[in-house]
Amino acid sequence: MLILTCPNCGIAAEETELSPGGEAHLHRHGPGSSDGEFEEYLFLKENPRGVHFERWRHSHGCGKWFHAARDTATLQVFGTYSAQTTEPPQHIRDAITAARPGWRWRDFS
Amino acid sequence: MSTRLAQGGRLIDRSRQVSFTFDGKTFRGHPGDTLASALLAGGQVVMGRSFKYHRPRGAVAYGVEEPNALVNLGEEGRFEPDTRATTQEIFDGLVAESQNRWPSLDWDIGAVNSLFARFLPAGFYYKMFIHPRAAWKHLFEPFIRRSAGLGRAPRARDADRYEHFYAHVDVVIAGGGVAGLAAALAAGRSGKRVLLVEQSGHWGGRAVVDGARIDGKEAADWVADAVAALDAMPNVTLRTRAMAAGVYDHGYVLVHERLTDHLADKSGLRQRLWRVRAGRIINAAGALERPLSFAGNDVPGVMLASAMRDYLVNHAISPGDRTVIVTNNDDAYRTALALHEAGLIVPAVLDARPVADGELPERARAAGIRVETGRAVVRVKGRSHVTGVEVGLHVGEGSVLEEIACDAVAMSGGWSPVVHLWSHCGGKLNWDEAQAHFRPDPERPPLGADGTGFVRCVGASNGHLRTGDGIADAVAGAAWATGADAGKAPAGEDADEGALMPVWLMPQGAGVKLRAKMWLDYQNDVKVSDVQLAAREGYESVEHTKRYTTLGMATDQGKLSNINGLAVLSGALNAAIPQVGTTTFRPPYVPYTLGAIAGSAARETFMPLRKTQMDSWHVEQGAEFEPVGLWRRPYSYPRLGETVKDSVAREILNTRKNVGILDASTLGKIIVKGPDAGRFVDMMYTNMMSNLAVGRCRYGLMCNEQGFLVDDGVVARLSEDTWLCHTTSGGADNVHAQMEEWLQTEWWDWQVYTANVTEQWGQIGVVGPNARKVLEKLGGMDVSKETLPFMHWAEGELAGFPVRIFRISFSGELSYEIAVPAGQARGLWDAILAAGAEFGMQPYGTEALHVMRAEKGFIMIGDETDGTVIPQDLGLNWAISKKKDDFIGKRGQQREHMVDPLRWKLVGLETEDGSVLPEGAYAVAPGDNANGQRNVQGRVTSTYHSPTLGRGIAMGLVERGPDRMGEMLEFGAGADPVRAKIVDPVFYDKAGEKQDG
Amino acid sequence: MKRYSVFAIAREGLRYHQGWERAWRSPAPQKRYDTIIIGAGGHGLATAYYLGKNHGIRNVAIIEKGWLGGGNTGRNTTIIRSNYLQDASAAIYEKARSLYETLSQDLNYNVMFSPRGVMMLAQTQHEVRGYKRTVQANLLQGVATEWIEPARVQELVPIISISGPRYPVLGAIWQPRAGTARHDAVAWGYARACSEMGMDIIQNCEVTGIDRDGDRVTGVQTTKGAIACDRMGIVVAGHSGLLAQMAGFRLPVESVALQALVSEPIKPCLDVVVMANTVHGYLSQSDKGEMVIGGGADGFNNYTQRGSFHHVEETVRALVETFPMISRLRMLRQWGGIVDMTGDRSAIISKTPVRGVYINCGWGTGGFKSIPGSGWAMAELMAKGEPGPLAAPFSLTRFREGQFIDESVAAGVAH
Amino acid sequence: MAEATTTVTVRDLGAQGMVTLRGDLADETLIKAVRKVTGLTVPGQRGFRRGKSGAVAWMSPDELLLLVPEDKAGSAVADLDRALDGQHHLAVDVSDARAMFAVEGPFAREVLAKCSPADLHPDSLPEGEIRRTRLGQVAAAFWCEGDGIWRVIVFRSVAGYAQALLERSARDGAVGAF
Repeated sequence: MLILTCPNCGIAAEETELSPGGEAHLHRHGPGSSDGEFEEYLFLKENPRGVHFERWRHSHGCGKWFHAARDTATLQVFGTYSAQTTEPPQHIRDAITAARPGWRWRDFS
Repeated sequence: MSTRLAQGGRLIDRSRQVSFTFDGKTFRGHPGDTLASALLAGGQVVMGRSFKYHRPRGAVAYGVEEPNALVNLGEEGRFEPDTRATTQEIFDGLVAESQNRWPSLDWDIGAVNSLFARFLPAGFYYKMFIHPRAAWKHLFEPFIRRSAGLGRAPRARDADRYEHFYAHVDVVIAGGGVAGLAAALAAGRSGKRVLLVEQSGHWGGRAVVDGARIDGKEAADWVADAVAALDAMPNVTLRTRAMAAGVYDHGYVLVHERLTDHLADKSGLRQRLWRVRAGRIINAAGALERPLSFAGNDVPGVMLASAMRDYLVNHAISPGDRTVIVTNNDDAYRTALALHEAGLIVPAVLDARPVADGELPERARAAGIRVETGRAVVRVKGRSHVTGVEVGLHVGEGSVLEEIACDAVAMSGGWSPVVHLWSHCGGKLNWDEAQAHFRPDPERPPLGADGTGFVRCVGASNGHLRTGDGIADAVAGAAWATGADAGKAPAGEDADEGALMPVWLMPQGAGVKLRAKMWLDYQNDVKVSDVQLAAREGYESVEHTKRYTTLGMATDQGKLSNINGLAVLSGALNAAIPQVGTTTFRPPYVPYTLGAIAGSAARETFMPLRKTQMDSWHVEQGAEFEPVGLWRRPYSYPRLGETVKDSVAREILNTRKNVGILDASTLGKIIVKGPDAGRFVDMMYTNMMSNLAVGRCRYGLMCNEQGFLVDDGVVARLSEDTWLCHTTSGGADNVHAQMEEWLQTEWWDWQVYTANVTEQWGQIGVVGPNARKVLEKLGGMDVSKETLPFMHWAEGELAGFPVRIFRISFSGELSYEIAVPAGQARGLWDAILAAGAEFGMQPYGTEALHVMRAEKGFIMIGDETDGTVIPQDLGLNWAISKKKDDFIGKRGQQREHMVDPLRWKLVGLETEDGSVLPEGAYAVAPGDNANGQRNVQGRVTSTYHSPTLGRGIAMGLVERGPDRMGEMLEFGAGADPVRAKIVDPVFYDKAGEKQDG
Repeated sequence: MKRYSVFAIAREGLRYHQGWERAWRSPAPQKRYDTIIIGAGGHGLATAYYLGKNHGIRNVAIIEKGWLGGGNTGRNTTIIRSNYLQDASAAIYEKARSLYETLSQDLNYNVMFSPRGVMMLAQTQHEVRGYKRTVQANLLQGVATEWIEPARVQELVPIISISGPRYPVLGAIWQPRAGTARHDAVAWGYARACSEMGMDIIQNCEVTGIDRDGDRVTGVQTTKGAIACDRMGIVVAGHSGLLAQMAGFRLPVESVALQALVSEPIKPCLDVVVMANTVHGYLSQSDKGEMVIGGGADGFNNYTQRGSFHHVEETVRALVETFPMISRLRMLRQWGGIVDMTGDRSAIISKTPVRGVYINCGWGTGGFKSIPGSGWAMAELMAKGEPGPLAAPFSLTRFREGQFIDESVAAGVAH
Repeated sequence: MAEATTTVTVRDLGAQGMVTLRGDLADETLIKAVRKVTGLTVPGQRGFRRGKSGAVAWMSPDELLLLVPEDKAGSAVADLDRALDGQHHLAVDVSDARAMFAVEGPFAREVLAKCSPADLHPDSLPEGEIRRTRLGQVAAAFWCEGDGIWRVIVFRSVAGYAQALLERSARDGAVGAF
């Protein structure tokens, strides 16, 4: 039963107040994209055993979306941050590096 | 035969009597008795029958770990099976019944199983009942099912109430023994929020029974003072009869509290499930004593030494005049001494160890008790109760040196820390050679959200079996949990104890005949020989052995049997115990009711039910409701003597002939506003919405990124920068969430605000040829087709109500949808009904709505769509903008399979004889596919009897359907397939003349 | 190997069962095999079994990280049914179900397949339409299902409350020859048969790398050393993504936790399997007498085999309302497994970008019931290098083409 | 820890003017407009301010809930639109979309804590703060207006469910945890 702190309203919300939204920092591929890119966008999700970035919505709360950096094997939470970002901010990356030196996720490290 | 002694019993109140029945026989006990202690007091040693062999069994333990003494408790709405007699406190009028026996506890037919025991070894059923095939289901399995199971199945609905309670604390402490109390005192002084829970009804745990001393006081007095001190701390919450059931990730702890199970008065709340969020968790759950594996260790009268002591000290229970003690450690001598001091006879202490010269053995000898070292119980004599033991050398093979007559046996194989809460979230264990048990590995705790350990075991649950060590460990644990200095630990003193000697088989060299009578898992009848068989057959992993033999899978979840079984397995595999490993502990620590898990979500609060402002009116009209999402909507309004089928037909005909009224309030209504709102709605809908003129309405389609149609509805432009999007009733919340998701996570630089105003507005459909007359009679607005043409909307006052009127039609008839602030919706509804009376107005429900839209060839989300259908399949290309270079779903619709010319497309279907096509029927095509399935070329998506046309009508998706008008298709298979013709999906008013009235 | 029978039991009984042999050998790995199956769960073992039985390929090693059958095979609610809507699903699940019918005899190991019947309750008009459509589809797919009215539901399930209050039972889709089997026995039975065919089951052997020569597989690196092979099947459910990564390709799967629980055992009171998808719960009673309860899966990636309690709460809440008599029963044990979910929630049985590597995954919540069919189809694919009709629709390329096998379209979403 | 003898009552407060305002909460014009309508300044994160004629609650970084007299919601929206004319905002009357309850009594906090995963300990949820969360199975917001005095807002369509849940929780008495 996860607890994630919503960066929008500051509440340490428990899982039942939140809705999971899948992989974070997806690049939307619309018309003009190749079949491969479109498949990548919709289906080829990151599924790591370890550091993962994902989207959550504080649905039973302020209603806002946010990002979380989490370990899928230990459920350790490295931090939460704004949904209005295209990549994890440095302080989150540093927090991860402190706990998981040498981590990689997609092109991020 | 057991009985109650004239003196003693620290928990019982002899001044009062409590009367209850067991198997119909009346017993008497005292307040403070458990069902087990009261039955023992009444000489009832046999309390149940085992699962597989139906052997007679008595209580072997004192608490939650009891595998044998399980009963059916209570009656009717308060009947429950499998209740532990050892934890159920008695109250006046308690009714209990023994289980798993027929016709009676003493004469159980099922006991024949035990005659064949040697032919029913572990996993026997995997090896037999294979032939003939049908026999398993019809013969063998029914027999096994009947003889398995334990208690009776309840029949009645639960008469009790349950609730949840969410608590957020800094520290949860599980266990109210002296370690838990010491930890709570230290943690409490730090000022942190502390919750201390104890599963039994009493504080103090073992120390008060074993007569330890703390800070120079009797343990009992120290405990009383500690509880008083804790009670006085505002930041500390204390609970008895509250069991810490499980530890979940991120400090989530479930605590099961029993409020009335021990009372005769059941009027109050029965149980409460605490859903606790804790920063740190201290597990002070103590340790459990292990049985010894000797032949006949399951005969009623054989008991754990500590349990016998508990019954004696707490309830003044004599297990019998003569009790033999058998042990591999010093602690069991406490039982010998207690029995001796109570004036009972201890013919001998049989100690497997070569030497026993610790303080306790010496005290026993000094008391004149015969202590035999290097000795073992070879076999217990007696069947339904102990009559004696055969004694031999522990290092021998079981030759009998002597027989000792006795009526009880107290056994102790050492102690195992209760590490469940530590293990639930992955805490690892180390094997402690000296004490022969698993204890928490402080280096590998369960990790919390911050990546650090969030559970710590203290006291006996951390392997500190001595009072002094345990308390010191607990206080250190409190310091860890609070991050504050915990101060000096109270000093605990108890007798010095010599080393234990691991004994997994007694006697050591016991042959196969004896091993087949040594029980490991009492309830499931798993014996030493079974575990050895599993190992021999290659079920070497401890999980394999457990599952193959069912060891540890009984209602005690292996509390008594896991370690002994594991040791036997490691012996059979010639591997060290830690190499063999241990099985995973899963919540709950002790089973608790499903009712408590459901909590208050029962009956009227089971699930939310969304109601419109007109709901009470619908009820008064005797409407049949149907659930739509969480809403309920009138399905139809049958009148007296009318079937629902009749009333649906009547509602349709009347609406088409006169005028109908529909409660459309559940329709989703979302406001989209801002400089970029037009651009945004263009992305959300397949068609162009930005160029919609203010005052106009347009039907729109919403797809997901896959391109599949997910919602539809009418969009109205309210002002330059504001659109009102109507969605399906079930879809409003999803659509709004989708919009917010795109705005917050993809186009956050766009200036758009949305608001879901679905519930702000009641919405009333006035539909039919007389609709305009009704509105004109209500007055206040010009609703003529000139001022308010089709697909326009207007704002104004209708009969004094502030409204928005939308000229839209889902039935093909002249139709006004009137939005009014929800608070005034019922008022307007009544006004419309009054005005409509003279024009033959009648309400209609969702089924009439569905039929009328089908007659008109309009699609319905969820009928024509199912998550795999794109708008192009439904001939809705006109609603898909060619001009826009992007919208949600556009790319998805360009994929290979989506542009396949062979996709099934929407058509109308008409049976030759006018009958109604079967729901969901498929149109067959010639031949079978490669998997031998009949080929198909289409399917029915909606099918109804049309009262308007007096025949069956249907819509369906058919391969190249629109190109095959007039073709006949065969639906369904088997004897009589139904033939139907492909026709235009618009069955009624093709010209569209009706919508203007 | 000694055949199992009542006579063997009797004979052994007389000598206290001292003469039983190992059910399967426990060999050290050889340097190379024709074929390596990664994952000794039900699907992996079944694949190996049918490779040997149907295609004569017996130089096979089945490599298992932990103990055989220790993953989802031993963690599910043992439901077996084939009342699926889409042709592709109905075909493979019905193949599996029909193989289950004779599995005990085929394996000479009693897997206790019990065709006690499975019903899925329709509690909304939408579900009524969805299930009636499924019955129509099943009719043409050769799957024996029928639509039954509430009265029949009550007759088959005396303990159910069909009148609601919240979601009255409007009927059900009923498959009389669906049922349950003893999950561990399925893995053990296949393992014993594979071992008897001379295949090596290598437990406690974790794959640490997959060797390639260009785009062709040559073997695996394991904690027990390198093992060469020409052909490899990856059949590891929740860990498929990780293995695919080692092999050098990506999979459209996400790993989530799925939970189940059992009550304390009671005397028989429920003979059939009941699924209620509107309220996300299903219930059956094991031969031991435990009420076996399953519910929904978590919505986020998770490898811990620990699900979130609120899913248990939601399921129990719904079942207590639907079967009021279970309220006073106690939860004995709860547990979780890691299931791999694909984009359309249907499985993948397919060739991969790496020549010689075949993948079988994505069974999501429906793994156990499909084991024999899945193994049958996977074996055919691996033996021939091309999918047979059972496997063909489950290819890895369907996501790109948009050719989904979507079962959620009928109301029957839960497996 | 003695069980409270007195009870907690649950009352539907009936009509209450409510306006949702979305916009830039730091914007001077908006702050002025809110003061004009409610006489109150915009509260900070999760803040709740009560004035003579109304109240303001912080709902999210770009959303406020204004409580105004029943008959003033319409004019409040008009005033806000006028004041914020030409700048990006959304003001909408939601009075009819919601129901408001009074939960009052010595263990009111515990009644709410039986239904909501929010931390209702006095130190964690003091007066002057609004908490948006889950009440049983529906969305809700509540705040404290004095010792044992609570206000709860839910969507109108589930008012019946919310009231039944709160009344049931009140009926089953105090827990004795706070």
